[in-house]
Amino acid sequence: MADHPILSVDNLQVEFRTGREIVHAVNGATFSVAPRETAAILGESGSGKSVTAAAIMRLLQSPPAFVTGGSVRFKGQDVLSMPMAEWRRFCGRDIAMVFQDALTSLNPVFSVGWQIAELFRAHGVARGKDARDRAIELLGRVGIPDPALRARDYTHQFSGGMRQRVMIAMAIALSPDLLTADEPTTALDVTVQAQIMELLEDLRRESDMAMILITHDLGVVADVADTVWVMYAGRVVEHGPVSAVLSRPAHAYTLALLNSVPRARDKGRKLEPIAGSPPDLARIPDGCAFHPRCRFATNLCRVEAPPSVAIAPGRAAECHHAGKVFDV
Amino acid sequence: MNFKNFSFGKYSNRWLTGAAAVAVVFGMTANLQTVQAQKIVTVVLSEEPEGLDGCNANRSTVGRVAKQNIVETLTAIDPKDGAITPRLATSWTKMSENTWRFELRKGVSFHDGAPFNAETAAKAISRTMDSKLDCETRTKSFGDIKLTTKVVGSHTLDISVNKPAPILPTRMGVVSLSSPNTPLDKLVLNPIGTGPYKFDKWTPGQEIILTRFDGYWGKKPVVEGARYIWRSESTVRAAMVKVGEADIAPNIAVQDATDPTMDFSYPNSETTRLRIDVTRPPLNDKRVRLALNYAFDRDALRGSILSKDIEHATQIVVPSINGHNPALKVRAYDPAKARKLIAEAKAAGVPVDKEIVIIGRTNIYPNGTEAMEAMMAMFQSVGLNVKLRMMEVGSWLKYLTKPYDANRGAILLQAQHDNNNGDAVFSIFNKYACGGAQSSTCDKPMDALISKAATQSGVQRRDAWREVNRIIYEDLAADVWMYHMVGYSRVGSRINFTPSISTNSELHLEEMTFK
Amino acid sequence: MSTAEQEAITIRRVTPWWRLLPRDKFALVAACWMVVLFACFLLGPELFGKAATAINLRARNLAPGSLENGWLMILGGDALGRSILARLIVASRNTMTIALTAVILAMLAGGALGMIAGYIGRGVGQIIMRFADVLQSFPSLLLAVVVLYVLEPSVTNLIIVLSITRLPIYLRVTRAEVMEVRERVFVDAARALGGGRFHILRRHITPVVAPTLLTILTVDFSIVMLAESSLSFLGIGIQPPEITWGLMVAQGRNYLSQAWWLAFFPGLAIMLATLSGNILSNWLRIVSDPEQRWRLETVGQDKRKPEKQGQGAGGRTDG
Amino acid sequence: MAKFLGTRVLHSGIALIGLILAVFFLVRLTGDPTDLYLPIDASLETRKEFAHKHGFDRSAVEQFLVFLKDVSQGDLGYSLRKQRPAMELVLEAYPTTLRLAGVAMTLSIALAIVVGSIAAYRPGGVFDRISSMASLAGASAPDFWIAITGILLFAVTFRWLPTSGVGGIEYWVLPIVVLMLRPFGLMVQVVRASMLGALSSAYVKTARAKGVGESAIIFVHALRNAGLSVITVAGDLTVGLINGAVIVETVFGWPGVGKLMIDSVIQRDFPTVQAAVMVTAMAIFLLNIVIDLLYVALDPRIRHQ
Repeated sequence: MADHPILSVDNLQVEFRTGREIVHAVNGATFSVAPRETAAILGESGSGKSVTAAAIMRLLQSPPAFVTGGSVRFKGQDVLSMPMAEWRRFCGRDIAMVFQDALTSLNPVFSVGWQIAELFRAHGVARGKDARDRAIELLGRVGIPDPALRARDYTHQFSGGMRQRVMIAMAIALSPDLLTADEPTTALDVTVQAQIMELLEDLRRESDMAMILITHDLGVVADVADTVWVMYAGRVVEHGPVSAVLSRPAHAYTLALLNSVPRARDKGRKLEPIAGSPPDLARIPDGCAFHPRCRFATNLCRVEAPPSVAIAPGRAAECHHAGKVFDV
Repeated sequence: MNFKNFSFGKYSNRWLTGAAAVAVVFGMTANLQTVQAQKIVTVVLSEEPEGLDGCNANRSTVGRVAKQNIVETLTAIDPKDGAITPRLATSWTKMSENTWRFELRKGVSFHDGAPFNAETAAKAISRTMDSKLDCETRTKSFGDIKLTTKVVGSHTLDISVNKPAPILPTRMGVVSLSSPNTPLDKLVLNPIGTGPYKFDKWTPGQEIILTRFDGYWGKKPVVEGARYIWRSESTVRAAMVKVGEADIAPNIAVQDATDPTMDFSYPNSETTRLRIDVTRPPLNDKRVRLALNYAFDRDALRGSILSKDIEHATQIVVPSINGHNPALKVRAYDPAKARKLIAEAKAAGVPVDKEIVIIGRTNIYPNGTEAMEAMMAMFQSVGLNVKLRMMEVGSWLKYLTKPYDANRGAILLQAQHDNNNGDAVFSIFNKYACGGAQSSTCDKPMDALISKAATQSGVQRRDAWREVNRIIYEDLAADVWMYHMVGYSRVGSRINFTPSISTNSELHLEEMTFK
Repeated sequence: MSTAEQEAITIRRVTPWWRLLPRDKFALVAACWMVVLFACFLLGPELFGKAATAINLRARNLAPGSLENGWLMILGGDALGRSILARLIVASRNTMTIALTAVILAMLAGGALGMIAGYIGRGVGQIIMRFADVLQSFPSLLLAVVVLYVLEPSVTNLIIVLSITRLPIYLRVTRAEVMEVRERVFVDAARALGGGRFHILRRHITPVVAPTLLTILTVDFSIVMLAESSLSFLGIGIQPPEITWGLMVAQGRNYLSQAWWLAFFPGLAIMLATLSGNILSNWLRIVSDPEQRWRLETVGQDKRKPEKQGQGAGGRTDG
Repeated sequence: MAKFLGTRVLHSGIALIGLILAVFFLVRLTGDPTDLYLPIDASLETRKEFAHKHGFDRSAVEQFLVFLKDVSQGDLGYSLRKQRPAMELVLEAYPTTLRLAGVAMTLSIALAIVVGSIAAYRPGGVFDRISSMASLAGASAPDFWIAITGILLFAVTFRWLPTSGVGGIEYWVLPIVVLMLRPFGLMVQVVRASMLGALSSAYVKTARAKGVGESAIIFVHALRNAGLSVITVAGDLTVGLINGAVIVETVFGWPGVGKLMIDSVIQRDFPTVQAAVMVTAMAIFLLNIVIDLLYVALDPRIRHQ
């Protein structure tokens, strides 16, 4: 965390204007990623983490999505106000993205090799045969057997894991400084999941690439991430180094999350699912958004939005009773 | 293709400016200068001729191009009064009841150099009459009449007929003579005749070119050549002459003839009528037939749906044809009388409210459908139960010629007949005699008179045909008579040419001169 | 969260389709025009039957816009002086029955055959496709002349002829879409769940194919109408005194140089019907497609210009 | 691939024979052509003699046997109406129809793809509304009305263009515009419909994330996926034009197969109808084979069945 962050998102606000109401998908998310660091964004579905990732790269379809506040700075440069031409050069070269379901995210009618080579062509880095060879080399690097032959195949001819590897190959083609992975392994079974995460780690270390890992899987966060940012109802409610946060959470929601997940050392203990269901982002409760489902909730929580309480250097939590939660 | 810095905005601007530039350049170069070849006449017909064989020249589509231009006849019929003038035959005398001797013009040769004499003329006539070929001259104008020829002198030819032929010279005005080298077993597309113009080229679907024949026996015509093109839409034909792309449009519709300086109306020897099926109730009752005539407001259609220059008709042949009876009075529009007649018929037990169907044919003559709809309304207004069915020519023909459908209802058939061959025989037998292919009437005494008239000549012949027409009109009242029609031609400013009654089926290039 | 509150949320979330209509101004106008057409369809012949056939040769080719011959002559008189407006209204019944029935029959038959051909590649599929080839190369006019020559020319025969000629386009489009959709994952899932062949075709493939067929149907309406017009011009279509817009267009054909309105107004009627049909079908497509539905819902929102950063598939938006 | 082509050609051959059989017998249902060939005033004997000579009085089956014998000797029928071998007539008229169809379809497909894609890019936007309105108005306007009004306006009033006829580029303008209106109108709608789906798909989002330009996204990524239904409709419209552009041929005087077919049917010129159907059918079958190949080329998922 010491040196200058490669990406810093400050008080990002995104709303969807559909129907006669406005859905506040992201309510002031703030987080940052240091070079060569893996930051995990943890949260249930509907917590706004995927929207945040898309907003960072300005991939939200507008309308209905509108970024109504906050800033996204990449190496000091504000991404959101970048002119179109510059934004187009930025995507793929500086930041790249890996999506969750490769089957729908890859173009079904173009060969895998062509789609990867397109990155080189689109950014004027290489053309024709040179671009194809680089694509083949990338396929090899991400562990696809017999890459020269497979480059000519199409998306539907690959297994789930292989498709995800193609996505990753595409993302790291121009060795971006930051890779955003939006639930890269959710659609895969556990064994393949581990291989993909391992691949991501190796590639990251090889090219000193920072990574934002968006997931709801605590196990993955624990294994791979350096820092974790817990999101609830469109805000980052707690963040800090992974080991610290996961061992002694300072926010009621993080604690509840940890208790609702089976872990080896608590064998025999009854799991405690979190009561209620994620909030309706069109009607976010006043005060602390988690208060309706929170064990520690008091009147204060219901009325006043909790301040950000610093727990330790590089750690904070937005909870009136951060101390009490911390001591549990 | 690298789309990298291909911003979307620029792309569409480039496309628009490019298209605009092309349009401007295009506009300038294309203001078409219609280069009008000096002495070539361009004629725009309404349809492409279906062949050009000389022996079909009496069919209007072929005749317009070939007759008296490429192929000529022994005698020529003067359209105004049906008189016969010499053409390839200089004189003719009647030798017996069935034979005429023709003296042929000397010093005439065909376009391919073959000499024109008794022998080549005989060969041409026998080819035309050969049943192996479907020559329209035979099927239309001669039917069961057989011609035989005998060469008497080098330029003298005897032509005899298997039945008395008092008007053989008139009939020979219909027989066009082609070169002896024309194949005998099939109809040709490149006619060779003796006319002032010879066939040059036919690009199928596009144009036919004729060029002046220098070795022509007659006066050298002014027009050096002719180019025939065809367009189906009358509006387009009229526009082409107006713009100068064509010099003459022989027939255009009345609504396109809007420019008096260029448009001429001419009686086109066509007569329109509703043929009444006299054998089917309620039309088998003369009162109902007369009521139909009186219910027809004949003045309402003139100058509105049809041209103002058409004349009321009382019989099948136009006034200029021998046998036309001028004494027959037009039945003026009198709806009250019509209703009275219908009431009388109803009282006499005639099923007057039985359905009567008008069978029309689309595009039989310009605005034919509108005319039928108007007449249907007129008949309905006097209380008759009349329906209308317009048909394409194939279905319509089922009702026109025998054998008629046995269980057909009461039919009024929209019909049009043209006869510019000078004599009533070409019209009446077919349409009114018991044996006539299109006859719905069968009146024994009239039949006898018809066959007698066919054998007579001169004044007896004319009076006999007049009597037949009177019987048809007054005794039988077998038709709802409409009009003797007119055609409209548009002639460009470059040409001196006034259309005549025969313009509908012949277009003599030799008569044209340039302004 | 109490269940009542929960319900409130869900109801509010889904805007009923008829509330979406005013959101799209064009769809609203198109819907109104359809209502007008339907009214003409229902009441036309009864109300204006007589006026449509009353011949008045003095008003022949009367120019439109003059009111002295009564409001019915506002659009002018045809070649027999009959009111064009009255004829348009009366003709709407025949037009709708012929064109819509023919087009819908063609879509149903073509769609069904197309689905079978698309889903079962081999055997039956091939036979159906060759049948489509034969249909396409069979000259529609010959079919019309044969049917109307052998049988009596009636509205039903005309509909049969018109729908047979239009069947191939639906068949081929459906087959193309089915072949594409068959590959999609959810079809495999349905098959895995034991869905029978027809169940899959009906439940899963039809909703995907329907929008494209609907799009074609609306444009096909005018193509069928104009095909009927050319048949009438040749005398094998509708018989007077029956009227259709196609027949009126055909009757106006010979008067284009000096009575353009004879063919113009029926042509305009066909055009407006096609336009409103198409606008409604596009609108329906958006309403029925969950992915696209928000386009309509956001239209009603405040018009505040979104900040520059909003960047996505829609690009800069002014909607 | 060769096996695929082989079976397709075989199937098409069978279908073609079936079609010719159907046309042969159906066309003879439209009545005896004698009355149409002979002049209206021909006598009954002449009609009988004519019908007997040309075999019209024989039953359809007998006529078919005669037809088979002729075909075996290479005679595909002689047109009595035009006094020329029927196949020669059709093959003469066909190049014009193919040229008209080719130019009109290429232009309308190209334009429709551009207009339809841009319309789908921003549905409900200004361009979408205008392009849909204009293309639909064009598609639903009576084509002869456009043709004749075009002549009266551009040829007669402005004298920019020739009224009609075959010739240089300026002769092509009006006919092609008239021919293009309907296919263009339908194509714009179909392209728009399928592009709407393609543009809102996940792989377009990925392409954007890769920094690919907007027009590449539309005309490469999305269009290739929308290609299937676009070619199908384009194919069907081309078939319509291969059957002959009757209105253009009639009004502008282009000697195409459309007018020839119509006249032959109306005049009951059976040999020409049969020859015209045979030639158009072959062209249409060939076109459909090409389209099936395009399916495979465009969509690899179909290729792997």
